[in-house]
Amino acid sequence: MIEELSSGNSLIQRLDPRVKIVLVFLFSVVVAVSNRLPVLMWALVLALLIVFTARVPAKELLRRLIPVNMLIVFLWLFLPFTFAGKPLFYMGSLPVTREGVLYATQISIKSNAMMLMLIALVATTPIFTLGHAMHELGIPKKIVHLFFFTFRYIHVMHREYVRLLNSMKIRGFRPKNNLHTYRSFAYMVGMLLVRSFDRAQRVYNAMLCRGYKGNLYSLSKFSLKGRDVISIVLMVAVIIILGVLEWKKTN
Amino acid sequence: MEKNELIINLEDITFSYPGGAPVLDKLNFKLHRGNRIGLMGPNGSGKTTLVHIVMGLLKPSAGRIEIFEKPAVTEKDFRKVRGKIGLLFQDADDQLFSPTVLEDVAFGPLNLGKSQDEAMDIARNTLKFLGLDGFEDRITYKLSGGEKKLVSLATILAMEPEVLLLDEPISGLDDKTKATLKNVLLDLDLSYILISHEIDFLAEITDSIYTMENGEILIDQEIHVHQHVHAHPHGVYAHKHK
Amino acid sequence: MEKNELIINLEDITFSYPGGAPVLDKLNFKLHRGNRIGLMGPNGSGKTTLVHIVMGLLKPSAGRIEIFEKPAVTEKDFRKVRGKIGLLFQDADDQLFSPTVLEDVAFGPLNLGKSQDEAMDIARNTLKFLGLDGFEDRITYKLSGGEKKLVSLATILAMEPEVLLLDEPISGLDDKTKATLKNVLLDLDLSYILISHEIDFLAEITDSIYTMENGEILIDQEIHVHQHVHAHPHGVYAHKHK
Amino acid sequence: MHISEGVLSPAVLIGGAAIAAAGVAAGLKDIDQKEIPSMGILSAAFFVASLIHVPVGPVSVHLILNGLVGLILGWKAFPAILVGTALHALLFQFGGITTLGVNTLNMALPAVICYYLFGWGLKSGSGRSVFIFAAFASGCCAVLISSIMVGFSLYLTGEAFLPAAKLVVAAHLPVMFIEGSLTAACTLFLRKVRPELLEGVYAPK
Ligand SMILES: Nc1ncnc2c1ncn2[C@@H]1O[C@H](COP(=O)(O)OP(=O)(O)OP(=O)(O)O)[C@@H](O)[C@H]1O
Ligand SMILES: Nc1ncnc2c1ncn2[C@@H]1O[C@H](COP(=O)(O)OP(=O)(O)OP(=O)(O)O)[C@@H](O)[C@H]1O
Ligand SMILES: [Mg+2]
Ligand SMILES: [Mg+2]
Repeated sequence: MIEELSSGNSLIQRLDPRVKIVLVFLFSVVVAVSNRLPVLMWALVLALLIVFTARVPAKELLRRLIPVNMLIVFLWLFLPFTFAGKPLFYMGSLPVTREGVLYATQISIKSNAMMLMLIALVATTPIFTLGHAMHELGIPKKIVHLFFFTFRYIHVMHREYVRLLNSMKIRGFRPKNNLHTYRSFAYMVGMLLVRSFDRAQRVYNAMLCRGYKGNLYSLSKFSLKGRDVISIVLMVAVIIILGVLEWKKTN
Repeated sequence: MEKNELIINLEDITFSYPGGAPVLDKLNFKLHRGNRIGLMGPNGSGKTTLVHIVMGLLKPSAGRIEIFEKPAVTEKDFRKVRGKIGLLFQDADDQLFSPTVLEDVAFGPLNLGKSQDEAMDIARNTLKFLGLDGFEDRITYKLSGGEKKLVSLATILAMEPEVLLLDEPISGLDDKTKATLKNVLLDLDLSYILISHEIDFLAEITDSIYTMENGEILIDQEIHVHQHVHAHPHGVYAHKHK
Repeated sequence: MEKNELIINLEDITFSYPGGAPVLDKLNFKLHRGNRIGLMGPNGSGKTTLVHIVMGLLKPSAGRIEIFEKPAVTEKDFRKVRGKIGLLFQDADDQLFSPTVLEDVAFGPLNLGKSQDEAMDIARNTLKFLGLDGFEDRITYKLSGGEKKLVSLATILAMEPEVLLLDEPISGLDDKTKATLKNVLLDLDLSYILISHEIDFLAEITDSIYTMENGEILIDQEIHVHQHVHAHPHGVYAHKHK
Repeated sequence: MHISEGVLSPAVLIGGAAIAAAGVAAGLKDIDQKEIPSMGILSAAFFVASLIHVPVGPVSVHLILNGLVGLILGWKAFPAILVGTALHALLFQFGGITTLGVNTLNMALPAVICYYLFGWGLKSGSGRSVFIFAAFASGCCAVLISSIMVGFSLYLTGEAFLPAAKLVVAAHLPVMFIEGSLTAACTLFLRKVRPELLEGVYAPK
């Protein structure tokens, strides 16, 4: 269930993860503040291109786009009616405004462009590598370490959760709308917490035994290569063009 | 009920975890009423996987499962199965999640539709049967390893199963708890499958020992009894010799 | 270094967990260089607690600890101790926390101040020594139970300890992995304390077996080797008889 | 309750990120380097707990549990929830990079508020009914405040979002009661089994 997307061997896979993080961040910020449809369309095209280069399996891609688009469908139910503007046509007595439809369209394109970019990032970089790269980029050590331990133990905790759930199942448990169900789930969460609390102590002890003094070391070294520089220049140029297009027309 | 009723019948079961090689590969297995089968096999050979498939906790990618001579396919089929077959998990920590022993043992009967009072009664009686009187209000989480195993067994017996699947019930247990467990199993007169790495233990309380290898079960194991050199500390643990 | 150097010396150690009865009660224990001691005892008798006290992970409420003939009291003393004594935890899941096997094994040497490259070399060699070549990039939490135990041992051996404390290293392991572990221990020629419930195993690779009971260690255990009736499946597991 | 990328206005995104950053900084100050492994494991447990689906009427919802997080962690809820939110984005693409700040703030601030409002009721001295009330209220209010903050983030982006924002809050009303009962039962469990967890081992001294 909690599986990383990463693997494969695409061109983007081999880029320096720091470069990827910075570029995805810049891209997301520019798209988030943009409002013009042509700019957004180009951003979407760019994102599609990159996801394509990253060779994300189509099935995975669609599966991961579903949650974003659920919220967007929800917004489409409102925005065309509630956004003030010129009525395009009427649904019953409710006017559907031009501006509302435009606004909802903008949001749909923005969301999907940014999500595609994020998917391209996680599909080409293992999460642990992202952590090390974030540290290199100046994110405080405490946060990065917290991130590492959380991610590492999500799997252990998830297994413990599945086992507890199985233990409930084999004893005939079926979730229903009743107090017994809620209490059983509450006990399970409690047990999960208590066990994680103990495990935390034991793991810390195991680390002490191996000389832990508050440092985690990365075995992967990052270095900027030619292709990294080229992709930075290219992407930054494209992002600047997007930004300029947006800025020129709004002024 | 005839003695030779076929309780568990697995035919050509194939299973693999996501992204892994097949753990079970066209496996066949039969358990008749009254059978007491020991199951051995190297770490990672799929013993735990096998019993989880019987309980419907994992779904095989191919093959047929028949339990009590009825095919078991959907979650609904397995829900019935779970009322009749009890599984003792490899790790007792996984089995107990309620704050107190009594609540945990009563959980199964409650799910089977018993009233609060009936469930409590059943739980108390089961604990007594296992020699765990006085454990009712103990905190499950603070029990020792051996006590956890016995309470886990109680949670299962409280559902009055007809068959037990016991996944390494004795690993990490001291000799005294092992002996208790052995006596309980001999008293119960149920059919069971017992997974263990300790062949001496299996030989004592099962009729036949099967071995798992390469995703299959090898049935034609003969058990040989023979002389063997052994070490024992003197005095502390009583020990019989022939 | 003299053969009979006193490595671990515990005197009148008393310990209890918050709100509990004493687990260790004026316990005395000595380990000399070259000793290979087996430690048995019922579940909950305090074996794990004892080795954690030696490593300074738990603080006794009374008593003296001397390690390598120097008193160990403060956290600083124990930090030195941990460079020389390796502890294999009862639960391998607690011991492995890095994403990949190589990173986990290299963690100890890195903490001891080795450079990146040295640490990698040590890690690779240790894995090779344990017959775990090719495991470098495996994900630690996806290993099987037996593999986790062996990798845990690798993480400790990579720190080149002089003494090993092994807390139930073989529980739940199959016969092949047990044999591997046994051979590794016999090859290593280190002093160690080995906790286990399996006396046959202890008898094979330790010189003396101690028993824990009532918070104390009983040392005057004689080990008796004698003829015994035994069962074995034929064929699958090769087996020597005398 | 994650808001997707591309919905909120830049002002809301920046404001949210700035306040969240301040909260995370305050939380980190309380965390000793030594505690990080334990914190991580606890965060992981909360992350996994939030994947549990419970039935509410005809549908099932996943748990949020930020009230419980607050009770146990106090200000440290901020870094814990930040990491959880980041992992939600990276693993499942719920939320994203630019919304990281707002989403963290919307979950973590109510956790801290509930810690200050109701944390006292969970200390060892308090009676059983006070204890249950405080835990229930904490679970309930955390979800309520979170849903209001999510609604408010939408509303600040544009008035056109008002009906959607109202619906978000309304949809969480039944969830509030489930969360309240679960938090109460769960803290009762902890009080019986491992009272230290509620007595500020993790929360600030
Ligand atoms: N949840 C899981 N996800 C992926 N692989 C798994 C999972 N559980 C088990 N495996 C793998 O499936 C194989 C069979 O595991 P299983 O637990 O059934 O073995 P086992 O025979 O019970 O071993 P043991 O004697 O160690 O208990 C192993 O290789 C194991 O690594
Ligand atoms: N963290 C803890 N808090 C409170 N009590 C504990 C804790 N750990 C262990 N105990 C208790 O201390 C006693 C000794 O436990 P310990 O783990 O040392 O026993 P053990 O001899 O290693 O047992 P086993 O053979 O089951 O591993 C037990 O009664 C146990 O319940
Ligand atoms: Mg198993
Ligand atoms: Mg122990």
